[in-house]
Amino acid sequence: MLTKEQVITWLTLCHEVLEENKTWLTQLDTAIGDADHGNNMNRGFKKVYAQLDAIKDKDIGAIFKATAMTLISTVGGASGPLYGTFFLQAGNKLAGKEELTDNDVAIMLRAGLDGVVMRGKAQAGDKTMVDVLIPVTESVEQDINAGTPLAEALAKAVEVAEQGVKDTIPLVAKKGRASYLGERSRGHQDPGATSSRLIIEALFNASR
Amino acid sequence: MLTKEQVITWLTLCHEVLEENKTWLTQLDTAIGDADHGNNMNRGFKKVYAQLDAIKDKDIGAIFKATAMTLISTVGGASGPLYGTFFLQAGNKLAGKEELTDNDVAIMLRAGLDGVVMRGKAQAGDKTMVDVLIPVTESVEQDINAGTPLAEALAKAVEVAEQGVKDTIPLVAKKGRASYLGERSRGHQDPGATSSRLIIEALFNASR
Amino acid sequence: MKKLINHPDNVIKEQLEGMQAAHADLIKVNFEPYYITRAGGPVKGKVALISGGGSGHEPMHGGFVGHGMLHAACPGEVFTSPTPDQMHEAAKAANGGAGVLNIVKNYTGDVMNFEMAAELAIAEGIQVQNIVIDDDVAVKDSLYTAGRRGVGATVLIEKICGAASEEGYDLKAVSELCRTLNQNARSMGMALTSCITPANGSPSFEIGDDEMEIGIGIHGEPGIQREKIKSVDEITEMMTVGILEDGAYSRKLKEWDHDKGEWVEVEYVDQPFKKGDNVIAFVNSMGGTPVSELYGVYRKMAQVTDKFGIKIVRNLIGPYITSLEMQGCSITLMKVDDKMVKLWDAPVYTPGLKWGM
Amino acid sequence: MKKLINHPDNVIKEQLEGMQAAHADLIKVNFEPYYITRAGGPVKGKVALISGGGSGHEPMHGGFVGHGMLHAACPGEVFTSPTPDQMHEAAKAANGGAGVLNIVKNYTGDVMNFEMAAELAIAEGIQVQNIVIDDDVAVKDSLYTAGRRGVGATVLIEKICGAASEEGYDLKAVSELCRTLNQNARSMGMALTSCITPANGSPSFEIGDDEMEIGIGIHGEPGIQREKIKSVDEITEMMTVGILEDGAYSRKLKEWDHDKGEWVEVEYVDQPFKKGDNVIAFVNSMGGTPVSELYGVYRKMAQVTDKFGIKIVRNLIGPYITSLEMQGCSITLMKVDDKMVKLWDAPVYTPGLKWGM
Ligand SMILES: Nc1ncnc2c1ncn2[C@@H]1O[C@H](COP(=O)(O)OP(=O)(O)O)[C@@H](O)[C@H]1O
Ligand SMILES: Nc1ncnc2c1ncn2[C@@H]1O[C@H](COP(=O)(O)OP(=O)(O)O)[C@@H](O)[C@H]1O
Ligand SMILES: [Mg+2]
Ligand SMILES: [Mg+2]
Ligand SMILES: [Mg+2]
Ligand SMILES: [Mg+2]
Repeated sequence: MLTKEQVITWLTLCHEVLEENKTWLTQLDTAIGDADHGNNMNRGFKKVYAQLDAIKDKDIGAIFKATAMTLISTVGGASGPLYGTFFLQAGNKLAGKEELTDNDVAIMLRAGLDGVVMRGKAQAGDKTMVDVLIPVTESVEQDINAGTPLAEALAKAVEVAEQGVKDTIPLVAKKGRASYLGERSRGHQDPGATSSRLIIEALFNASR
Repeated sequence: MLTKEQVITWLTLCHEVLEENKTWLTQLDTAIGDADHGNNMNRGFKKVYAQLDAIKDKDIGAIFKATAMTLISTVGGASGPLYGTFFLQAGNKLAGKEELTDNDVAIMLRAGLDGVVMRGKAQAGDKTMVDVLIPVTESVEQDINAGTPLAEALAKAVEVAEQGVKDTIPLVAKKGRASYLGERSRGHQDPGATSSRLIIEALFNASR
Repeated sequence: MKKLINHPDNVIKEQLEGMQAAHADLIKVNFEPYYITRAGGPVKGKVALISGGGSGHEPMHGGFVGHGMLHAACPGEVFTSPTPDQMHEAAKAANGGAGVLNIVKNYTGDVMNFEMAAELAIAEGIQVQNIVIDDDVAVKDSLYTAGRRGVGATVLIEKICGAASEEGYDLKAVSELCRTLNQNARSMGMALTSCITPANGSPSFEIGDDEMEIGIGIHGEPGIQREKIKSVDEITEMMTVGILEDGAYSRKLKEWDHDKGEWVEVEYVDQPFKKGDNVIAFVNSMGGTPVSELYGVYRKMAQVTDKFGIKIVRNLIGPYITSLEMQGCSITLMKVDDKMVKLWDAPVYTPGLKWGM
Repeated sequence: MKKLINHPDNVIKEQLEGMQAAHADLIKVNFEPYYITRAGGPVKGKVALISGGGSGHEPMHGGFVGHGMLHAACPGEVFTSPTPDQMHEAAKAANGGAGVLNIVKNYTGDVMNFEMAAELAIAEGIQVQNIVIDDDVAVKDSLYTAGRRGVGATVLIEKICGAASEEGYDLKAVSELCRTLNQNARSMGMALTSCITPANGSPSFEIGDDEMEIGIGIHGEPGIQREKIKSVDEITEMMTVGILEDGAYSRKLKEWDHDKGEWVEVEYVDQPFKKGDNVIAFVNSMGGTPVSELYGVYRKMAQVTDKFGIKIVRNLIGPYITSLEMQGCSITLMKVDDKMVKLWDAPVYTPGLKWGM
C-alpha cells in the first residue's frame, strides 16, 4: 500500500534525485542528444515540488494530474510530454483515490507506460525510457499478482530498472534525437531510461 | 657608385628578404598591429620582382617610379603608400640616371625619407619606419660627405638601421595602428622599422 | 564560457526583454508564459502562422514575427522544445478568427508538444493544423529514426506561407502550400566547432582542430559523421550533391483531420530534384561563421546546381537558423514555381527579415 | 584553422565571386582591380558614395552597395587597406557626374590610400571629397595616437548619406551631412575571442578562457585593455557609459579644399552627448557573437541610455561591421535630428541592408 503521504514523498524524492543527478543526466544527453535532459527534468520536478504543498490535500489522481500539468508546462522537449502523459494517465486511472493498494501501484505503472507509448510510439529496444518502463511495469505486475509485498516488488523493480538502463547501452537508438546518430548512438546509456530508473528508485524509497 | 644592375639586384634582394622574413614581420605586426605587415610587403615586392624584367632597361628614376607604382597598387595598408612614396620621390630626384654616384645614393635616401615623412607625418621616436630611415639617411649622408666609400657607408648604415630597430622596442607608438595600444605597444619591435632595416641591408648587399 | 550573458538562468528572459525593447514597433513579447506576437495584435480574418522551438536558433523564430511572416513564436529553453501551454496561449493571442497553422520542426519533443497544444486549441473550438517540416537529408531512414529533422527549409516556408496568409489564403490553402513546400525542400548542415549552452557552460561535443562534423542538426549535437576538415569546395560539393541526389523520401506525418476530428497519419513521398527545377537557395550560418565564408559556399553551390541543370531563382544568405555561436553552415534548396516566387518576393517586415516595405 | 575556405590566397577572389553570383541583381564585382559597383551602373546626377577598407568586415562595405547606400566599395586584402588604383577605378566607374564622396575610416593606411586616390581623381577633373570617420572612444588622445579609429558609425553614416545622395544632395551637402554625422557618433567595442586571418592561420592574439579585450578595433588587434570576463550587464554598462560620458573631442582632419585646390587640415570638436538627445543605437556583432547575445547587450544599453535621458529613436542590431569570426560586440550611438531619421528610414536595398523597397 502507498499512502498519500508516501505519494508526496515519492514526488519529493523525484525532485531530490533529479536535482542531484542533473549534471549527469545532461552529460548522458550530451553524448547522444542535445545536452538538456538533466536540466529539463530538474526544471520540471523543481516546479512539481514547489507546488506539492498546494495540492497535497487533493486525491491522488488529482495530485498526479496536477503533477502532469506542471511537467507538461515546464519540461518541454521530448521528456516533458512523455513524463507528463505518464502522470496524466496514471492520474486518470486513480481518480478519487486517497491511498493506493499494491494493485493500484501496478495499475499506475501500466497506465503511465501505456501513455508514454501512446504519445511516443517507442517499442522495446528503441533505446528510450520505455526500455526501463516496460520491464519495470511487467515485473511489478507479476510480483503484485503473485502477492509479493509492494516494497519488495519495488526493490526488485529497481534492479530491473537498472538492468533496463544497462541494456540500452549497446542499442542503436530508433526514437528521439539519439536516432539521428545511427551507429554512433551505440555504446551510450540512454538519458531518458536513466531518469526513469531514478524515478522508480524514488518510488521504492517512498514505499519503504 | 651603384650601377643599374646593382639597383636591380637591390630590388631583387628586397623581394628575397621580404619573402624570407614574411612570417616574422607578420608576427611583429601581430603583437602591436593587425598581423599583415609581412604579407603586405611580400605581396608588394613579389610583384616588383615579377616586373623587373620588363623595366630593367629604363633609367633608374623610371625603375624607381615603376617600383613605386607597383608598391602603391599592391601593398595597401600604411606601408603601401609610405614605401610607395619613398620610391616615387627617390625616382623623381634620379630621373634620367643610368647609374648612381655615391652622392646620388645619399640623395635617394633623403628624398625617400622626406616622402615618407610628408605622407605619414611621423617624427623620430614615434615608433615607425622613420626611426630607421632617419638615422640611416643621416649616417649615409655624413659618410658620403666625408668621402667614405659607398659599400662601407652602407655597411655602417646596416648597423645604424639595426640600432634604429632595437631603439623602437622601448618606445610607445604615436603613429599607425600600434599607437592605439598606448603603453601596451612598449616592449615590442616595430614591424615597419624592421622591414626598413631589411631593405637597407639589401641595399648594402647589392652595393658590394 | 565566452558569452555575453548574465546568469545562465536569466538568459532567455533577458534576451527577450532586449528584443522587446529593440523591436517594440514590430513585436510584443509575453513573459508568462513566453511567446511573441505581432505588435498590432491578431490579424483579423487571416490565418495565424505560429512556430516555435528551443531557443538558441535566433533570429528563428521570434525574429520572424511580423508582417508577411509569422503571427506568433514560442521560444523554449535553449535547444528544448517549448511547452503546450505556451503554444496554446500564443494560439489564442494570435488567432484572428481564420484558424491557426502550427509550423513544427520534426523533433520528437516539438512534435509531441505541438500536438498537445493543438488538442487544447481544438477543444476550445479554434481551427488548427500542424504541419511538420522535415528537410534534413543527413538523416537517411525514417523507419529506424525519428525521421528527418526540420532545419533550414523552416525559414523559407515561414516566409512564403506568411505571404500567403497576408494574401488571404485560408487554413486549408496555407496548410496545403506549407506541405508542398516541405516536400520541395532539402537541406544539409555541417559544423566546424561545437557550441556551448549557457546552462551547461561547456561544449556540446569535443572536436579536433582539424576535424568537422557532417550532417548536424541545429541543437549543438554531433552529426552523422566526423571527418577531417576539407576545403570549402569539397564540403559544399558534398553537401549540394547530397541534396540533389537524394532519392524519393517516404514517411508518414501526423496531421489533424478536420472532418474526422482526429489525428491521422498521412504518407508523403518527396520527389527528388530534377533538371530544369527552379529553386530558392539558402546558405545559412550556424551562428559563428561570418557571411564572407557563406559567399565562398554559395559560389561552389551555384556551380554544382548549375552542373545539375537546377536554376537558382532566389537566394538567402546569412545566419537565420543558428545553433548559438557554432561555426558551420547549412544549405537548403527548395523547388519553387512562379506563384511561390511571388510569395517569396512579397513584402516582409520582421526583426530578422525585411524587404519590400 | 576552422574556416570554410579553399587556399588562403584565393579567399577574397572566391568570396567576391560568390557574392557576385548571389547578388547579380544588385551589384557588379570588378576583379582587376577589385571593386564593387551597383549593378545598374553609375547613377546620373547623384553624388557617388564610395567606401572601402580591408576585407574581413563583411557585410561592410561591399554588402552596402546598392540603392540608398553606397555606389561603390573597394575591398582590400584581409584587414589591409585597399590601394589607390582600386579606389580610382571605382571612382571612375561610379561617378555619375555629380562628384564622389569617399567615406574613409580613420586608419593611417586607409587615409593615405584614399588621399592618393582622391588626388588621382581630382587630377582627372572628378570632383572628390574625403571624409574621415573616427568614432571609437576607446582611443583617448589624438595627439599621441593616429587618432580615433573609424568603426560602427561608418555603417550608419553610409546608410544616411546614401539616402541623402538619392534625394539629390550635392557633393557639398552630402559631405557636410557626413561630417556632422561623424561628429554626432561614438562607439566602443570589445572582444571575447580573437580571430584568424586566412593568410596567418593562427589567432591574432592569445586570450584566456576567462578574459576579454576592451576597446578593440575591427582588425583582430588587441584592445586598449585586457580584463577578466564580466557579465553582459557590466560590460554593456561600461561601454555605454564610456560613450555617453566621453568629453568633447578635438582633432584635425584633412579635407580637400575645392577652392584652394589642396588638402587642408580642419579642426573639429565633437560635443559630448547630453540629456534629451535622440540617438540611433547600433549593437554590432564582431562576427562570431549571435544576435541573441546582442539582444542581451541591447537590453542593458537601453537601460543606461534611459538613465542618461538619451532617447533611442531607431536601432540596428546584428553583424554589420565585423572582424571575421571574432566573438564580441560594439555599441555605437549617433545623435540624430528628424531629417537624419527620415534619411535613415528611407528605402535601402543592398545585399547587407534592406528595407522600404
Ligand atoms: N518517442 C519516444 N518515446 C519514448 N521516449 C523517448 C522518445 N523520444 C525520446 N525519448 C526519451 O527522451 C529522452 C530525451 O529527453 P530530453 O533530452 O529531455 O528531450 P529532447 O530529446 O527533446 O532534448 C531520451 O533519452 C529518450 O529516453
Ligand atoms: N604615419 C606613419 N609614418 C611612418 N610609418 C608608419 C606610419 N604609420 C605606420 N607606419 C609604419 O607602418 C607599419 C605597419 O605597416 P602595415 O602593417 O603594412 O600597415 P597597416 O598598419 O595598415 O596594417 C608600422 O610598423 C610602422 O612602421
Ligand atoms: Mg535532450
Ligand atoms: Mg599591419
Ligand atoms: Mg532538447
Ligand atoms: Mg593592415
